[in-house]
Parts: sequence; structure tokens; C-alpha cells
Amino acid sequence: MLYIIIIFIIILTLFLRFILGVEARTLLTFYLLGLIIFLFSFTVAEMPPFGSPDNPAFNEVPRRYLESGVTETGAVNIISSVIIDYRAFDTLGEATVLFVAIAAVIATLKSH
Amino acid sequence: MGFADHFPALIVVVLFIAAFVSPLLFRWVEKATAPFVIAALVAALIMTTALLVRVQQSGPVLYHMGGWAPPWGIEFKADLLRIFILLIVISVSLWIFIYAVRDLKHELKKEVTGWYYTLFALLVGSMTGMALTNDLFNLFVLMEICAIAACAIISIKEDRECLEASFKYLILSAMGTGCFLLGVAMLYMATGYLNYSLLQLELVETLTLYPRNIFAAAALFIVAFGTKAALFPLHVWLPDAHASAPSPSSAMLSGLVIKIYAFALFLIFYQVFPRELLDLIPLNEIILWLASLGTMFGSIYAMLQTDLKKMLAYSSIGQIGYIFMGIGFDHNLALIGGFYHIMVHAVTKAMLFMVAGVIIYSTGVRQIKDLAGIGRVLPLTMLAFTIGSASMIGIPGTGGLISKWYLSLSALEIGRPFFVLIILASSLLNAIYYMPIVISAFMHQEDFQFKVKPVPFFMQAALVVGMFFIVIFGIFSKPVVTLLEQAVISLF
Amino acid sequence: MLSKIIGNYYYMVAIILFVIGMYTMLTHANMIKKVIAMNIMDTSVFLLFVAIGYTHGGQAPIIKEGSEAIYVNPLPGALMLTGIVVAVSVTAYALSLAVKIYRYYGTCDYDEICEIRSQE
Amino acid sequence: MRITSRLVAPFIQIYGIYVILHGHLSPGGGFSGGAIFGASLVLIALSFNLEAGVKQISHQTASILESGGAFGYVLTGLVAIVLGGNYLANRAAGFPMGQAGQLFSGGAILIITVFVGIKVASTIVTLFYNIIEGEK
Repeated sequence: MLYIIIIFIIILTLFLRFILGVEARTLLTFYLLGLIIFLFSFTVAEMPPFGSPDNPAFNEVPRRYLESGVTETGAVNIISSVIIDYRAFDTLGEATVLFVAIAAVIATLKSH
Repeated sequence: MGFADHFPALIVVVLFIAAFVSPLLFRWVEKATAPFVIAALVAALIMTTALLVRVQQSGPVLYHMGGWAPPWGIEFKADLLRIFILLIVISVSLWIFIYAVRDLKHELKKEVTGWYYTLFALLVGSMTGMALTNDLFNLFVLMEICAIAACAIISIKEDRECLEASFKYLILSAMGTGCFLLGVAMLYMATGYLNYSLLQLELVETLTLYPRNIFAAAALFIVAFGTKAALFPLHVWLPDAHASAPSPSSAMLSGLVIKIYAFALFLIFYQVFPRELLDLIPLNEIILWLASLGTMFGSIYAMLQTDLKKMLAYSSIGQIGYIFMGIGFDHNLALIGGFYHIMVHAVTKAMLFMVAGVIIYSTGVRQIKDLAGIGRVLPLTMLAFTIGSASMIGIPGTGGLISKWYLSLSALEIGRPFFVLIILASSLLNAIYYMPIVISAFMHQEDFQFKVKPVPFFMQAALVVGMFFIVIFGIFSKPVVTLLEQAVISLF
Repeated sequence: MLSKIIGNYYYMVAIILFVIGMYTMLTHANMIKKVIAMNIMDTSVFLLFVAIGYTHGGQAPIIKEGSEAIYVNPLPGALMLTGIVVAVSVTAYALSLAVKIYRYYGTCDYDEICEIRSQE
Repeated sequence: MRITSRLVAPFIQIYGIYVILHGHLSPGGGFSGGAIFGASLVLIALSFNLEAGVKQISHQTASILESGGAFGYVLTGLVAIVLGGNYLANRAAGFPMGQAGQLFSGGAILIITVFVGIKVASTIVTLFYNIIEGEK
């Protein structure tokens, strides 16, 4: 199996390089990218299955948000209650990011 | 609950308030802006000191934002190490700010100085937040504030080189945050938590279930923080950015910003990843070798520079290597050395950039070869440069010796004398490029050729404060080392 | 292994987008392309996060009284709202820098800028 | 074109305000609502000219709204401390919770959403004006 893949890659390289005339540097970067994606695909294969309710991410944290979020924060939209109540400091940071972007843009544009 | 219980949140918030109000204040009462920011910094410093006293008496302080306990809400944590970093960040930035108020008058247009104060306060606020936060996603948000503010205090100068340097820095740091966020996603996928302490507990079990996810996250974190803290092969943005910025910004970026990222990486390695992970893959070795390469190559590059500020910037790459070495040795003496070096280098490099700023302000000279004979016209400034470079080299009596001493000691203790050689060699290289400047500044026969403007009082006072602290750190290192010992023991 | 990758195709697509974004960001000389690539990269991570939060048959987490519906995980969605705003701010700042660089050099291409500077 | 945008703009603004105020009840919130509101002002500036847009909301007003929105958010957090909760606490600090599902419910959530909405709207307008003016 492995040998077949290697031979296939070699043939593909020769084909692209000499028949289609792709530059060597471009080919090299594409193989590098392919390698990175190949390595990451091992990680993806191991990840918890998509959409399953038993995923580690679906633990007691979202359960409490969903079960008692309405009574604890008074908001029916749980996303709102998470961003503005449970994790309000993140949203303060977010408002600050907007502010810093404004400050940065004005400072850059006015100084030049 | 008393008022004092809210200090961990208020330290950050007080700086943000200063940032939000200062543009309006600059529009209406222009003179009050700088004192207002200074007042906010002083208030933050007082609160940090109060927090230090409290942590020394009764152990780490946990603060839950909005009263929601960790898995649900955001937690701030104040232990000794974090407060040590906080004290450095706030006091050094207060010192730089006082210098900056005077220096900025000639480096910036008048209408943007108000925005500079805003950006400065936001930068300090986000750095204090990064030191205090105990939540990965909150760290991401604060990192982004820090990144934009850091780029903006470069591009605020009216110079097209600053724009390019700032754009390069922004793109690379956006790549860093992208990698960081992907790493956070992998950890979140595998565990379902974002809090440091809970992650550490949970990762011990998860390591057997999803090992590749966690390896990928660790690799991504090294890339992310390596880019932001200019670890050796990822340092390409640093020299341009730090050299072209206005001097107070260079002092801030070189003195504090790169170190806070190193500290964040340290926290993730020691307070998020369990010890078992470090046994499985040699993360420490990777960091250690990159750091050693960085100390050597940073110094070699610095020797080749002709511009004073560029040389100082390359020297930062070498010096950040020592800090990463402290993380990489994985030994408590090395950690003491690394943290001591964070403090010493923050003060020293900030002071050296101030010296560069004073020289540019007073004479307009940037090239190293033009500095010959300057010691006779600006004696105090060049004395500060001498003491600063002595500390960079690690001459006895300055703070730089203590950190190198502890690093070498721990290298011997874990039986790797090779790294002592590296530390010695890079100190020698430091000497090779710092000493000629000092010698030619004082010993040159001919007179200095350029016009000299008198140096304002505040700038000189700032330099004197810097020299004083470098010498103090070199001679009376005991209290700080004791504090760090207490702090480091609680980690192992 | 292949079947697991196919089952997790959302994650795979996110990773591929991330690598594409990173590649473009680091190799292309045009600044606007760099900014676009930065957005692709950020968006891929948002896609990954939101995909983590999905549950089969889940609805948007807006609670209706008395219904027993399955809801998706609200936390990644909430985090990504923050993330999107952060990405927007970085983009705005990067674009303003690009505008100013264009004013100075008349081009947004890094190679051409290097050429212009070497000629001076 | 101008007539259309003049006709449409008020409706967009009302819709934006609606999205902001109902952020805790339906999809939306300060960010999306603020963006819609800001977009309507940008629309006016685009279809007429920059001066007409500046007349709608001047630089100084935008800057005050900008700082005011962020400052109000921080202040809400501080009020929570004064009321006896932690920073940015909502129920624990005793903000009135109201009946879930009603407009005036959720205590601090509504207040913060309004501030964030103001902030985002002014941010979009300021960014637009500054980048346009920077290009001249």
C-alpha cells in the first residue's frame, strides 16, 4: 500500500513538473502543505465524533447553561446569557478590542 | 465582601477606564490626560501591592467574575508568580510613561498624543489581564487587545517604515493568535473546559483518550507564543518593529510585551498541561534548544548592525532566549533565574531604549559609528548606557549576573554543563558588541561632531531611576530571590 | 481511520481551510490578500469551534417553555461571537495600515515596495 | 437611489433598535443590532455624500458615544460591586430580573446590551468615516 502511494506521488511529480511545467518551488510548497494536512488528518481521525451528544465538550457546563440559564440570568436566549452574564468579562474584552481598533485606526490615519 | 476582595478585577478595570476616558479628556482638558493615566497606573500599583501582602499571608486569591464559579464563568487567579509579573509590568510601565510624556512631544504629532495615552493604558491593562486570567479564551481576547495596541504604538509615528514594520508585526501576530485559537479548540474538544486548573485535572485522563489532539495543541501553542515572544526562528518581525518605533514604545515592547507572552507560555506549560505530557513528548527540549540558538544568533546578528536601536532590538532576541531557557530547563533554580531575568531585562532594556531615545532627542544620531566621543557631552546618559550594557553582559554588581548565575547553577545541577558554555559564550558575544560603544564614547580623542540639545529633567530622572534599580538588583537580590523561591516551590 | 475522517469532515474542512489561510498569509506579497487570508484562517477556527458545539438534531439555544427539544451547545457559539468581533477589529486596523502604505508607495505589493525602496 | 435609501434608512434603524432590545429574547443582541444601526448611517453617507453623513452624527458625538458605550459597560460592572456582588455580577448583585421572556427581564443583560449596541454602531460609523477620510 505504502509503496503504491510513493510510486503514485513520484509519477504525479514527474507529470506535473515536466509535462505541465509547474515550477519546482510551487510543487515543494504544495507537498509541504499536503504533509501538514496529512499529519493533521491523524488528529482529525482521533477527534470525538461530530455531532454526538456524548462528546466531552457537551459536559456539565452547557447542561447547566441550558437547564438553569433562564432562571439564573432571566434571558431566554442562552447565547445572550452566556456572553453577557456567565462570561461577561470576555464581552468586556470584546468591547475593548473594538475600542482599541478605533484608537489604532484613528491614531494611524491622523498621524500620517 | 469588602472592597479589597475585588482588587484582582479592579486592577485591570481601572486601566481600561483610564483608556476609555482619556480620549474625551484630551479633547476637553488636554493637560489633565497624562496625570489621569499616571493616577490610574499608581492606583493599579497600590492595589497590586495590597494583593501581594494578602497573598503572602493567606495563599493564592481566586476571583470569580460575576460570581460564577470556574467551569461556568471566568476566573482570575493571583498567586505569587503572577503578582511578581504584575508588579514588574505596572511599575516598569509607570516609569516608561513618565519618560514618554516628555519624549513624545518631539516624536509625535500633537493631536495623536491623546490616542497614544489611550493605547498605552490599554496595552498595560491587557498585559495585567493576561498575567491574572485563568481562562484560555479570556487569554485569547486579552492577547488580541495587546497585539493591536502594540502594533498601534508603532504605527503612530509619522514614518513609513513604522507602517510596514507594524503591518508585518500585525500579520505575524494574527498568525500567532490563529494558531493559539486552534490549539484552544483542540483542548476544548478533548476536555470541554477552558479553565486552567480544571483543564490540568481533566487532561490527565484525556491524555490516554485523545493524545494526538493534545500534542497538536502543544505544538500550536509553541508556534503561537514563539511568534509573539520572538523565540529564535520566529523572530523575523521583531527587529524592524522595535527599531522603527518611537523610543518609549520600543522600551515598552522590548521590555514588557515579549515577556508577557513568554510568561503566558510558561503558565500554559506548568498550570495547564499535566506533568505526564512533558514526559511523553520532549517539549522542554525543543524550547531549550531554540532558546540556546536564539541567545547565540541574536547576539551574532546584533554584532552586524550599524543602527543603535536595531542592535538593541536584536539583543532582545538573544535575551528572550535566557527567559525561555529558564522555562526549558524544568528545574526550580532555572525558573528563579528565568523570572529574575524577566525583571532585570525589563528594566535594563527599557533603560537602554530610553538612552537611545535621549541620544536621538538631544543629538539626532542613530548610527553607532557616530557615537564616538559622546560620553563627554552627555555623561549621565552614557553612564546609564554603560551600566545597562554591564547588566546585559552580566558583570558582577549588576542584575544580569544573578539571573545568569542561577541559570548556570541549574544547568550544572541537572548535569548539562554544555548549556553553561552557551551562557558564557553568549555573554562574551554581548560584551563584544556592547563594550566598543562604551569605550569609543568615553575614550575617543576627537570631540563629538553633532549639535547637542540639553536633556530635559524628567528624562534624566528616568535614567537615574533605571541605573539605581539595576545596581540594587545586582547587590540586594536576596528579597526577590526569596519571593521567587516561595513562588516556584508551589509549582512543583 | 478513513471512515472516521469522513465522519468528522467538518473538522477536516476547517483544518484544510486553516492551512490554506496560513499558507496564503505567509507567502503572498499582496497586503490585501494577506488580510483576506487572515480572515480565512480565523473563520476556519470559528467553523471548527461551532462544529464542536453541534449536536445531532439540536436547535438554536433559545429556550421555549415546556418543550423537550434538544439544544446545541451554547458555549462555542457564544465564544465565537466574541471571536468574530475580534477578527473584525484586526481586519479594520490592517486595512487602515494598508490604505496608508498605499498612500506612500502607490502599491500594496510587498515585492514592489522593496523595489521602490532599493531604488531610493 | 437617494429616495430609496432615505425611505429605507429609518426602517433599518428601527430594526436595529429592535434587535438590540430583544437580544436576550431572540437571535441578535448588541453586536448584530449595533452593526445594523451603524450600517444604516453608512448607507446614508454612501448614497448622499460624506457631509450629509457627518451631519447625522458628527465626529465629536461619535467619539463621545464610543467612549460612553465602553465606559457604561465598565460602570455596570462597578455598580454590581457597589450592590454587593462580584464584578459584572447580575442576579447575585440584585439587579431586577423580571419575568423571563418579557422585554424587561434579565437585569444587567439589557443594560449591557444597549451599551454594547451604542458602542458597535458608533464603532462602525467611526471606522467608515476615518478610513474614507484617510484615503483623501
